[in-house]
Amino acid sequence: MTMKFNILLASVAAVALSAPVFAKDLTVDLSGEPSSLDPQLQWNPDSYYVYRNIFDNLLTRDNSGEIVSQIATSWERISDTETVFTLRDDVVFHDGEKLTAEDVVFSVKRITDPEFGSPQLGQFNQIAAAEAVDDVTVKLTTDGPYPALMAQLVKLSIVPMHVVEAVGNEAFNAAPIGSGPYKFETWDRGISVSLVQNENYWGETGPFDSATFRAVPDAATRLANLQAGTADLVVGLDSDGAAQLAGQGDVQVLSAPTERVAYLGLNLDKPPFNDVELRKAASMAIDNFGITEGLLGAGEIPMAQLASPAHFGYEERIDPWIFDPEGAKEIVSAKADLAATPAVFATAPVFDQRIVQALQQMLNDVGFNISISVTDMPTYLNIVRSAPEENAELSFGRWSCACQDADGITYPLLHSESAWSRVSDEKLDVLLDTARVSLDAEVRQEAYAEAHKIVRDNYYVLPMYQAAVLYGASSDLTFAPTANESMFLNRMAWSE
Amino acid sequence: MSLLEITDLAVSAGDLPLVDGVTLDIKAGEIVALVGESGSGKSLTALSAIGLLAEGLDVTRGQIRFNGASFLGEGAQDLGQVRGRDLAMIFQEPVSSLNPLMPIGAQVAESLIVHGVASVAEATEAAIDMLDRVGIPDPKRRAQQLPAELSGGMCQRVMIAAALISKPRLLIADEPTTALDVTIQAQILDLISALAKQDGTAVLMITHDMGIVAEMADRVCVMYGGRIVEQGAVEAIFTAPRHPYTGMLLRTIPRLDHPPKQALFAIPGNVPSPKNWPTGCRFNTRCDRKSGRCDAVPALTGDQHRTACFHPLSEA
Amino acid sequence: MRLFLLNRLFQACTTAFGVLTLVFFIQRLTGDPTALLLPETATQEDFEAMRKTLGFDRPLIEQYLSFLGDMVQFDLGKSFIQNAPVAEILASRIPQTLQLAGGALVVAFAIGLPLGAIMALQRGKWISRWIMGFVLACQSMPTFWSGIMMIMVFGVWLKWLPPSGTGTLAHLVMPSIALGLLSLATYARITRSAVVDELGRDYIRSARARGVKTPRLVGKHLLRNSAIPVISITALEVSQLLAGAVIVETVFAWPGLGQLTVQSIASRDFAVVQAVVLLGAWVTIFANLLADILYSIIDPRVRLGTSL
Amino acid sequence: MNMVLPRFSVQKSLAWWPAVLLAALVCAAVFAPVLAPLDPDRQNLLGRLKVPGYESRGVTYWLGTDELGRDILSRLIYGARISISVAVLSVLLSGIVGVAVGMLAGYLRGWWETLLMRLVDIFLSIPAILLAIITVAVLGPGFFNVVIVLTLTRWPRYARVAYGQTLSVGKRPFVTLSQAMGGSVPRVLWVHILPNIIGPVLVVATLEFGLMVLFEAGLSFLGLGVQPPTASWGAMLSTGRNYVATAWWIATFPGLGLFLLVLSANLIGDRLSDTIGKGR
Repeated sequence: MTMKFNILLASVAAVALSAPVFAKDLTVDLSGEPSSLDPQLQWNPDSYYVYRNIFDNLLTRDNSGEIVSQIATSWERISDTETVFTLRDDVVFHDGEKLTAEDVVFSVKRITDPEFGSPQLGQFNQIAAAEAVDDVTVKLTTDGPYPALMAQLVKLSIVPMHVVEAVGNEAFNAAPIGSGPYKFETWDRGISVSLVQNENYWGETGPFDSATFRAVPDAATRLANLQAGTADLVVGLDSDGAAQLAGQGDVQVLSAPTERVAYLGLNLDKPPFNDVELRKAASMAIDNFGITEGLLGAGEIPMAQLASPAHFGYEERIDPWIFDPEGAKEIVSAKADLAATPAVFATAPVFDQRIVQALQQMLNDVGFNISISVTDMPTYLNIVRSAPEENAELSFGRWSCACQDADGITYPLLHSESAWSRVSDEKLDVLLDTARVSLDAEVRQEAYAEAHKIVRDNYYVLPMYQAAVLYGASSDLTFAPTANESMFLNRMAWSE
Repeated sequence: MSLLEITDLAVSAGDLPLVDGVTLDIKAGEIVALVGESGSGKSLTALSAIGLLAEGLDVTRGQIRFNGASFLGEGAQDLGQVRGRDLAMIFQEPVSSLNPLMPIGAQVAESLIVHGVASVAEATEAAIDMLDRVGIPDPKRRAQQLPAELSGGMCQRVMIAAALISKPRLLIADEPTTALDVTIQAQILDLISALAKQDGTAVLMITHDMGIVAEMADRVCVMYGGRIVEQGAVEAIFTAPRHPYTGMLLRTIPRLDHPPKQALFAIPGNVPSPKNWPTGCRFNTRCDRKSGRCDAVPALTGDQHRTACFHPLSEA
Repeated sequence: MRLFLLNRLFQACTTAFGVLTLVFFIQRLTGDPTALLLPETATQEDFEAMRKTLGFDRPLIEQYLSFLGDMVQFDLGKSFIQNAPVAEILASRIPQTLQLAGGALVVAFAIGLPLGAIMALQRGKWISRWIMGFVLACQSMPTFWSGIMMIMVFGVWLKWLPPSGTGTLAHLVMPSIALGLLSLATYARITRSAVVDELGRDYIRSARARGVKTPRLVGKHLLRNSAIPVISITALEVSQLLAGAVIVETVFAWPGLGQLTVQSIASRDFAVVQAVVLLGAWVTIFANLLADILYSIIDPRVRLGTSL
Repeated sequence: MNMVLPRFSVQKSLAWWPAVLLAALVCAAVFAPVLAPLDPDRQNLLGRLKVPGYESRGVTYWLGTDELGRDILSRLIYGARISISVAVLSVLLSGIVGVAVGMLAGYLRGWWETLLMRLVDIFLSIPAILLAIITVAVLGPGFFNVVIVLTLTRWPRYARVAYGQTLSVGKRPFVTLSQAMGGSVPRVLWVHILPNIIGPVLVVATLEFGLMVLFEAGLSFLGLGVQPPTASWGAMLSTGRNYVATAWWIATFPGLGLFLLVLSANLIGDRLSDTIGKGR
């Protein structure tokens, strides 16, 4: 597995531990308010940007994407289904109580309890049992062999059993207590969440006395806040917005490729894309390079598979797409009637409408008949999840599983069992199932390579590029964006 | 010396003349009636005198002097200083001419307050006295009431009280009784003349009712088509009218000595609108004595009794 | 008077009931938020489990009846997106909305009323036409545009005001202006036409004949008489303000009910949407009621029973 | 005695400019295919965000290009079409529905009045954004659905005006007479009531026209407007606001267009309300 990170506009080193600490409060503008601070109740960026600073997880990923220790100092797979974790013994929660194996077990049981209703249930429900061997040892048992366990555990935060049991879920959400480098301070509903530094943290805390995460829904306003100096870090920029910051000395643009893969989803059960030739024509009509370089320009990398170098299961030998509009026209003209079937391109305002419009234009240029249909997010999600006959002919998505494993993208989008998938290919199913349960990295890699090839040859979906993420930041902030789009305060610093 | 002296007054709306060369004077203590049909320009003349012409209407010519001071043209003084103190006016519609949301006492007292003649308390006191003088029962309580709680006649009494409270030297009464019941009309007119006499106030009474003129006025001005066609002492006009129009106006008064069931006299034709005013004598479209000479404008001639007509009814 | 109030209350209740019922059902036409809540890797079973947890698997009519039952007990329910009681969420937003609406009304009143009065008093003069042009110009820009322009000019370039957020009076200035500009034109126009109407009335002429000068004329005679149309438009404007606030609050990151409305509709947070709409309906109803009561204070001629 | 006479004769010529401007904008909208120099949806990813006057391969982009390299001038001309027709259609539809409901409520009185006016209150209480999202979710997005959204949100205003006017007109003698002579409800409404209430309704309609243009822009801002790549001034402006500092021309021209359109509609409405009478 190669992990190659191009950090384009910013050259960022790891946090300089020796940097003199000059504490300044940090203000971060997010696009929305965290919907929950209970780390087991909500999984959306605006929430986890904040709560992952309050909580520690068993494992985490370093800036290069490697899975490294956090609460668990070491782990060992003792059988196909059993893994034993050894915990740090010097971790205390913000209320002073010690973090023990009981808390880890409690956290696992809580999130896997269907009654609790965690949206992350699907990420952890393969864990059949958790038991505390002693105060610093936990044993997890999975239903079967589960290669993605470590990747998933990166997302499991440890909550204090004694607090949750005492105050209940609702009160815990309103005033969460964790063991992380920052303590929860206040939550002004709809406005902001404030954290303060945890002086007793066992590890590096980062330089901030306090940090405030604000909800600023309008991208133009976030940009203005950064320019006016009322925000130090803002999310959700695109390259055109970032261009506005150019030439301004006190701000910088940070960017990194993410584990999101952008793709064009096709409805394989309805004309025109039930025809493999026309799917091929569509792939030839799309100028992937033009989109990543001409339009996006933030370091996106064209992809011809549903994985990126940030994922386990990325296959280097998949042929890139060939941009050949003339060839596409030829194919289309041979099936002009079929190609001209009116097709709906479903999308939502959160997606980059420039890309959607560019794709529509490219496809219509070679003879398709595509119209865009923008609806709000839930409606869009319902459309793309519906049965093939009601589904839209086309959709554009940027998929992330936050697990940096091909399983997280390929299974939902390609396996016939999945609600999101429009593909039904037995061979593909077998490959994906094999890769899902095998503990042998080589077997898995091979299965994915084969799967990517099948998808590429049949044009089941049209992967487009590995998406990049852009942040605007005050120029004295040191921050290395990562592929999993986390925002760890203790990995940031103020530069001189 | 004249109290109010209007010389060659012209009022226009844009380029449309509405009042054309009116000359008029009123002496202290005198009651002058300004008579004419609707549209003859009598109200405009009065409104010019008090400086309250509606928006879009302008005095285009002439001179107005009140109490010796000029109010038009260069070196004109501010009418606002005089208005409500030495010069007061009452209007046709007593109910709507009162502020519906202000107690009547406050409205009566207002002119004393705005001219700084009296403090609010003194003015209120004076207003109650004045309401009593104009015959409003229980004035103290009534002063607190709103116009809507009073009858039309009562409202006109309030208007009179408001106009006369500052003992003005001239009161302009613009058809003060047209909107009222016949029984009340006489009371109001009596009230005006009585109060005017008591305080020595001159009155310019605007009306189209020759009966009222006969009853009240010392002198009469008859207007037609924006001009004065005849003016003189009330006896002279009534006994020997000279202008055919005055003659016709007098014939419109119903008389008891006429045989019953005889049709009332009406002046033939309609008042022409200012857009269609004829050249020359403006009455020439309706006049039974019209000749070729009437295409020229007749001058207002005579000494005490003046007429503008080439073919007067009776010579001086 | 009591009968009038009772009648009004009954009307308000039926309206609120109608609004709630309509909102309850049309919202559910658009599907539920399960897909939003679950991560992208969720399976069909996860969906079913989530729907069950949230109660969406029950028949619609059953959901409606239990919802009505809660409403009768003044239980606004719980937001399943924010994991907090709806009453608590509303309580945090209402003060913010009041500030913004108040600020906008102050802007609209403080600028709109005098401009309207000047336009009426100076009718036909050049100044009146310039003011009218200005007033209409204020109303001719979408707020998302005027908002970002203000942010760029006063927040970024001049750095006079914070570009967005809440907390201080300085934060309130730009959103209030952005929102107030829309109503400003309405107020200026209504005031102008009301004052023009009043100026043409006989009592103004007789007041002038009494020697009353313009300042007193406006203060003592015109204002009160012109107030009634202004008040009735304010009652209507209040609900307009709530609606207009949607975009202003989004642009200025102002955490009021407008933003909450958009967010909760967009996330199908049914309980919050229902509560916000219900609140809006009551605000509208009470604004109208308040306007009626104000009339009777301003104009004693209006007897409540007859103003219906 | 005061004559009502024409005033402002000096400014008579000036008074016409809103109408002339509006007519010009409508013409631009109608003749868009003839006037627009280029295809408004033609993208050119290599010619993105170019300044006004930019030339490429013998084509001049007089007002520059947008974020996808499309010709702003052509989009502006085609955008007039959408903005104006959305506004016209929604004013017409909401006017018709609102006036019908208002007249019926004001004329029939009794239960109908209660029922219809409650319905008006209910619709006034539902946030426009909710109606917008629901309409899009149920019917799908698109030009006509924008019109439907605007109609659903705005008809109660006409209903209120029509209702109030009908109440006062309904008491007038000629209506009573017509009723006494057995005129049917539609006939009385159509022949006697409608002509007498149409003045204030027209005033409201002109003012609403300006509002509709802005509302369409607002819907575009929230991503619920006409569908891309179709140009509307509102959509252009809401995209362009993200480029104020880097490509001012994207937002400036549609913004100016929107401003002039709304301004002239408002000025006309204002003039109308001066002549016809008061309208809210």
